[in-house]
Amino acid sequence: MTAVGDKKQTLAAAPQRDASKPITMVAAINEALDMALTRDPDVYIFGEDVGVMGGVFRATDGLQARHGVERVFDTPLAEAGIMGLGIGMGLAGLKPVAEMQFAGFLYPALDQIMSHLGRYRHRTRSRFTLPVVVRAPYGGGVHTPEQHADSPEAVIAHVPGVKVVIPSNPQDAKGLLLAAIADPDPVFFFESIKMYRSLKAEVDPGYYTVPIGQARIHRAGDDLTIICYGGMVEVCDRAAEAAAGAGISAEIIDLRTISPLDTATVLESVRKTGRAVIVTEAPRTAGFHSEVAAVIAEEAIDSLLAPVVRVTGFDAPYPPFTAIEDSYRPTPTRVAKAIRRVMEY
Amino acid sequence: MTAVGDKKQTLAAAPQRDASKPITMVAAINEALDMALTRDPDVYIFGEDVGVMGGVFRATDGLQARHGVERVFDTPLAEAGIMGLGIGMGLAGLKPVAEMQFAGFLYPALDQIMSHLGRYRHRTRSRFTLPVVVRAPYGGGVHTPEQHADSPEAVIAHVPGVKVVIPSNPQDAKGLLLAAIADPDPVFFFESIKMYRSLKAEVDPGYYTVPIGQARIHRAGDDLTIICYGGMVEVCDRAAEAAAGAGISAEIIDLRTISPLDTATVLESVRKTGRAVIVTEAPRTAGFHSEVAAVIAEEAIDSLLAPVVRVTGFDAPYPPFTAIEDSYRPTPTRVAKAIRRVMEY
Amino acid sequence: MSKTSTEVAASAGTLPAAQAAMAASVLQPAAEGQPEVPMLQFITPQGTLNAGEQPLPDVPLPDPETQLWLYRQMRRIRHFDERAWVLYRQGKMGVFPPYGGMEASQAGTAAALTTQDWLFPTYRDTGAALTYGLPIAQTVAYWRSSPHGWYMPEDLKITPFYIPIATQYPQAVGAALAERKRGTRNVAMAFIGDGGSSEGDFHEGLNFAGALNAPCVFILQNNGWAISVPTAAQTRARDLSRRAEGYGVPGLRVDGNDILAVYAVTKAAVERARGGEGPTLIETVTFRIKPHTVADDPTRYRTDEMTAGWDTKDPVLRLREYLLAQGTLTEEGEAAMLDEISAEFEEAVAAADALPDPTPAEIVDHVFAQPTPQLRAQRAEIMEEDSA
Amino acid sequence: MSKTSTEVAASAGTLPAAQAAMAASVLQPAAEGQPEVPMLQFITPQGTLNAGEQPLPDVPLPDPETQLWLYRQMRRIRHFDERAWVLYRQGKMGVFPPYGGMEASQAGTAAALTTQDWLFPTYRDTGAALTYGLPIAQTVAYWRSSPHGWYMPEDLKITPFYIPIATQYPQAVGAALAERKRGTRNVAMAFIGDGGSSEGDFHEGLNFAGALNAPCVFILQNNGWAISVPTAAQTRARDLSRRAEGYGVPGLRVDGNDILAVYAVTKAAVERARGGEGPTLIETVTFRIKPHTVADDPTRYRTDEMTAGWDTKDPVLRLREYLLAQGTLTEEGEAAMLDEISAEFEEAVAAADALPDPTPAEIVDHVFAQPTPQLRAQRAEIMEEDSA
Ligand SMILES: Cc1ncc(C[n+]2csc(CCOP(=O)(O)OP(=O)(O)O)c2C)c(N)n1
Ligand SMILES: Cc1ncc(C[n+]2csc(CCOP(=O)(O)OP(=O)(O)O)c2C)c(N)n1
Ligand SMILES: [Mg+2]
Ligand SMILES: [Mg+2]
Repeated sequence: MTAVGDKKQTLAAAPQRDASKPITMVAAINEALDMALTRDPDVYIFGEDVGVMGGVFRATDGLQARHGVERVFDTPLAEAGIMGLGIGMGLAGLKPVAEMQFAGFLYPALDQIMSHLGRYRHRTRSRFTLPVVVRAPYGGGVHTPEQHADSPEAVIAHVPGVKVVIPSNPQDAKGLLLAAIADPDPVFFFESIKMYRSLKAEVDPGYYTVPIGQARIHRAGDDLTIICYGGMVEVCDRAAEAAAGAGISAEIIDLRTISPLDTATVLESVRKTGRAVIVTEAPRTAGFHSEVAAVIAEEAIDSLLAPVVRVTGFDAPYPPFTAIEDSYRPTPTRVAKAIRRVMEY
Repeated sequence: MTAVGDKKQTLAAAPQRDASKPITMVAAINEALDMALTRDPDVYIFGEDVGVMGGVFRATDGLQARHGVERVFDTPLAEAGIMGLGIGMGLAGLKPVAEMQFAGFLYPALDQIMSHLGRYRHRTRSRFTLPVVVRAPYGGGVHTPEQHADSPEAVIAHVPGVKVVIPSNPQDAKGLLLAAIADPDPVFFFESIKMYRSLKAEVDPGYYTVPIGQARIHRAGDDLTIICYGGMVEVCDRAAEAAAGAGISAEIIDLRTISPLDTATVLESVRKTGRAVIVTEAPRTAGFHSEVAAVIAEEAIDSLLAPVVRVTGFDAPYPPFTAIEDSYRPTPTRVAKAIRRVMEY
Repeated sequence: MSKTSTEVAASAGTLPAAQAAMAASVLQPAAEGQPEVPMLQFITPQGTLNAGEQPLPDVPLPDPETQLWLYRQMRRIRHFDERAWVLYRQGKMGVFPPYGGMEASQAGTAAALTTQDWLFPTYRDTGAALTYGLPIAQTVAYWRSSPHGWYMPEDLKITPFYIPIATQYPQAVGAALAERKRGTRNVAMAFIGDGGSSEGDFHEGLNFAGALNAPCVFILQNNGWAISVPTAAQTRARDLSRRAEGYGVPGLRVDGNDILAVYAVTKAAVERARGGEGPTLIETVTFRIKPHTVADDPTRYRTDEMTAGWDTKDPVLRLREYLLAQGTLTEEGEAAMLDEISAEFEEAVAAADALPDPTPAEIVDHVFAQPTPQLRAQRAEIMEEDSA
Repeated sequence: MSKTSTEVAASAGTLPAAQAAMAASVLQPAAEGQPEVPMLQFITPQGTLNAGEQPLPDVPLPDPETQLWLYRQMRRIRHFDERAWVLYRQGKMGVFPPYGGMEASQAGTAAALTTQDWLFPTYRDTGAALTYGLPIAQTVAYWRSSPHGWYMPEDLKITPFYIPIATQYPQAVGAALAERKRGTRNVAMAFIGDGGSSEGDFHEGLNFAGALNAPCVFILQNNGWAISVPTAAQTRARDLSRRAEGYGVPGLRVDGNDILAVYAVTKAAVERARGGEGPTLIETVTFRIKPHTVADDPTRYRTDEMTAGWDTKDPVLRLREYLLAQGTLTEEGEAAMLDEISAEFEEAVAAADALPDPTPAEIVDHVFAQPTPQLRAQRAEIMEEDSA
């Protein structure tokens, strides 16, 4: 069987880079995609503007040039169509990596996601499985137009059969994305728009994976546990740094995967510190922060020395008003206030 | 201005009924819709099969005959279209009451819901408001075909600007639906399929409303608080009844509205009993039960004598397998086990 | 302002009459400038060869051997449909959506595939699935909502029946595109109903297939009804095949009760897709003479007049007349055929009866390749409860 | 198997060339049987009257007074577009999607409405909104992402610009249907792009409008690009107006750079809708000569050859040539017009500059008519933080 995607003549070598030079998260994501395309002929990348243009954030920059338009292609503008395409390709045994241009624009695909993406293995008792990855930039902080700053991760986390991964830094982003592509089941991969370029870090230039379902201790501490992910990690870090100045030792857990949640790591830390602050930038009611709080309330009640405090967006749409939108997203100041609340309780 | 919907000649009188005779929840819903159509010429009812046929559950039975095909009409089969139609009618100042045939089929409408339904007042600073009601049968327990038994209420509750109401009995259903139609903002109204006909009760035949945002003490008790809504209320009731036999006095809170959540009623009860069990039939991860648990963990930690326990569906799709589906939905036995867990802690 | 359809309907009074008026009136404006697209038809409802000019002159009449084989397919799936009703009444089958009267549309389309091709059926398309090769025992198990009915055989490329309307269309494009990317000549066929053609996924699927040149054959079974809503209230369009043009895709219309025409058209579309020439939309014009499901009561939304005429267009009897007249089929040959079909069915039902019941813990199986810690805990919880 | 478009493109090598090849090749199969639908055009790109036969003989050329008025509308919105670029570079405006080159398509359509009619614009349609009557100061405020830009005046029935593609189509049907239910003669107009026509909501909107006979005018501005994706990769269809037929709705095609043709066609469709005869889809064939937004770099996805020719089709210059030749416009008259337009703009920008900044607490205002307890608490939280 001659696989069109195998035609190696179209494959230009990935550019070499200096491993000691820090790179952005979007560059790390680009590198992971490039590597996946090179290693596995079943990997296909598609979405709106991902091909010729290389994506609105340049996450797929250069990939079509190196791997050909069979492997990396632009689709018509229709998210349900993109998700359905990915599901169909997955049914047929390929490894589609679809991009939703913004998380706020994945909503038209929710029927495909809720009705099928997470159900196919279950309903066919594993006859059909969906090794599909969906990438979507999410969250606020960079003054995008209306509807471009949504954080709908709790909605996807509520869908059985779909994993949800949200990296907070370049090294994790690359390894988690490679793990997502290698995963035999559907993985949603949310990428903080704010983090795409705000932070550079050294990234292992080789192939490696970061396990899905394992949180990471971002910062060790004893007095309280801050639980966060994605774009909130750097915000919490700054709050923890400030708290350290006041003699408070905060442990930060970067969940990395929110579904399945690494409850073991969360609970171990909370049992140690006795205090939990959970930070997300999604609307308050029924956000994923609430799931984390619920797990703690169910499993670590005896260890709690203070209320479980959530620092979140508000029960209003992410505001399209540039001058004030930064007050919607949790700031180090708001996290610091929560830290005080649990410490002074 | 001659309003077509005003043409009273098509309006046949609603059938009289004996107020002392108990009626089902679906009959109460039908009565509320009939009354709303009669009282307010701006009310319009539409959806798939709601007109000629009167709905797959007969919730709109007879309404087209009594109020005419201008007021009660069938649409093409497309949920985003139905939701968009409702939003457009709402923008123009009417009071649309749209039906989604099953909650599991509202997913194609989620883009309209998430992108617009809850945002319009906010983005136009109240220039445009959406007095729109969306009704959707939800939940399991009656051996429907695949995808017909979903409980996606947490997803809607996470959408800012949209209220979510879920009645558990005929009297509330009528008053809450009339309140939803009178409400100036979008209200989602989930109707437990299992409860449609499983319970009859006396219902006030006149016009009345039950306030949105207020929970109801379904059963008073002192030892623990069970928090639930919709189809789970009768399940919890049976568990509480059994517990009473063992000398345990359970208080049951029927939330009735999940967004905005009546935190005052929940917290007052939990502060009194010191124990909370939350019961829903939705998948476990990031369900609305978790929001309730989070509120308790944030606001009533000092009163807690035991973990906050969630009794829920599982992290799997609602199974399309008749012989075993009843094990997915919480049973009185599973609730009883949770009661034991918090009491014996 | 001219009266709207609904105004006409409102003044009409009684319900089915109102609906009939609505249907008639809604059609009017579209009908003005829009002539009905002609349908391919080889065999008339009277069972004679259609002597008129055909709209698709390139599409040939199938040969007698194929004709007989197609007749057998229809008989076989009609048997299933009829027996399903009986089993339902006996409590041995769940809520089944019948397709009786639509056999030509289902068998004639699916018969054009091999099992290397993909089939995406809806809940209505049990007949298509059986024709494709889905084992009867498994099909019975499916309609009993047993997990055994959902595990599709590894050597078939058929999905379980689709319930969420229209979602299968873009997915079929994905499967078809995957075949093309792999360099095979396999195609994907997806079914939809007249109601389903109103969903956005119908549009996105067809447009993607055109834009990406996916080897897809889209079957649109226009059976006149979406539960209680007649096609005329579903859309102002006279015919649905015309939509294909808007995607640069050929749209064909065929008498959906003439299996020879259905088969011939589908075969041509399948070959076109195999040859890399892209997708085709085929509207099979048929009728749902049966209720929506075995549990539905159609008198709530339609009168006898609204279904009148369609019983005489029965696809099985039509081909039978023709084959008997041609001598391709004999009464004895038919009797033997029916016996075989019946025996095959009874054996399969016995096999289905013998399938073990699932256990509650299976609820949380097959969610992921590796169960998560959460699912392991939940499985233990179910097992504990089950054994209590 | 014949080469797919993408194979052709792949072997073509460099990127814009690959894209050009893709476009050409994808069109091929559709082009076979599908002739391009002729466009209405009154004024040629050379500014002369088109002497050929018109595809829509019922649609008359607007009279000279209207011609001059339309010219003014185009000049007015072109001024805004040009000034917006400058304001953006000065940091006095946010990321703005320009419409320069599409003035005929935007002004010619919106000019056919009164402010009793509804307008549903997309982010691209600032020009249409200004023509409809949205105040300039408010429009500037909108593109500064100030809440003042979102509060639509009570006496207009225009919505804020739509960002989530295609969602406005079914909503426009709802607003139009509401007008009909109320017994008015008002209509709703909604805009969409070529890219947007691929979304399911486009399909559902058009089909609902047809089925429910809603007084809607759907404007499809085919400007050749959806960010980086050319129309030829968006769909295999040769033209998009043809989609309307699939809904039993008239679909018209017009030279989108000829405002006289655009206005005349739109006016006819608006009157048709007012008269209760139902919706119309109008494809205005135009081109996005500018970047997607002021922040976009089109060299990443298109070459000069791909845009060549369109600059000579400028809609403003075209009508100008014609009006000058006809004597309807004089150079002095034009100079005065431009002065007025410029003064009006500067005054409006000054007014926008004077608008007060919002306060953070406004984030949680206007969520519900009555704030919930949660929102009250959250407001207090923001106020506390703000004052800290
Ligand atoms: C997304 C979605 N909406 C609604 C339904 C409920 N439903 C089941 S069948 C049906 C009618 C389908 O009609 P049609 O597409 O013509 O197919 P037919 O039943 O005639 O085969 C409806 C509305 C569903 N299954 N999925
Ligand atoms: C649902 C949705 N998906 C994706 C986007 C991102 N996006 C913004 S503009 C655009 C292209 C739109 O092209 P077209 O419809 O042709 O309009 P134009 O920009 O040419 O006016 C895309 C993909 C969006 N805004 N909404
Ligand atoms: Mg049908
Ligand atoms: Mg465009």
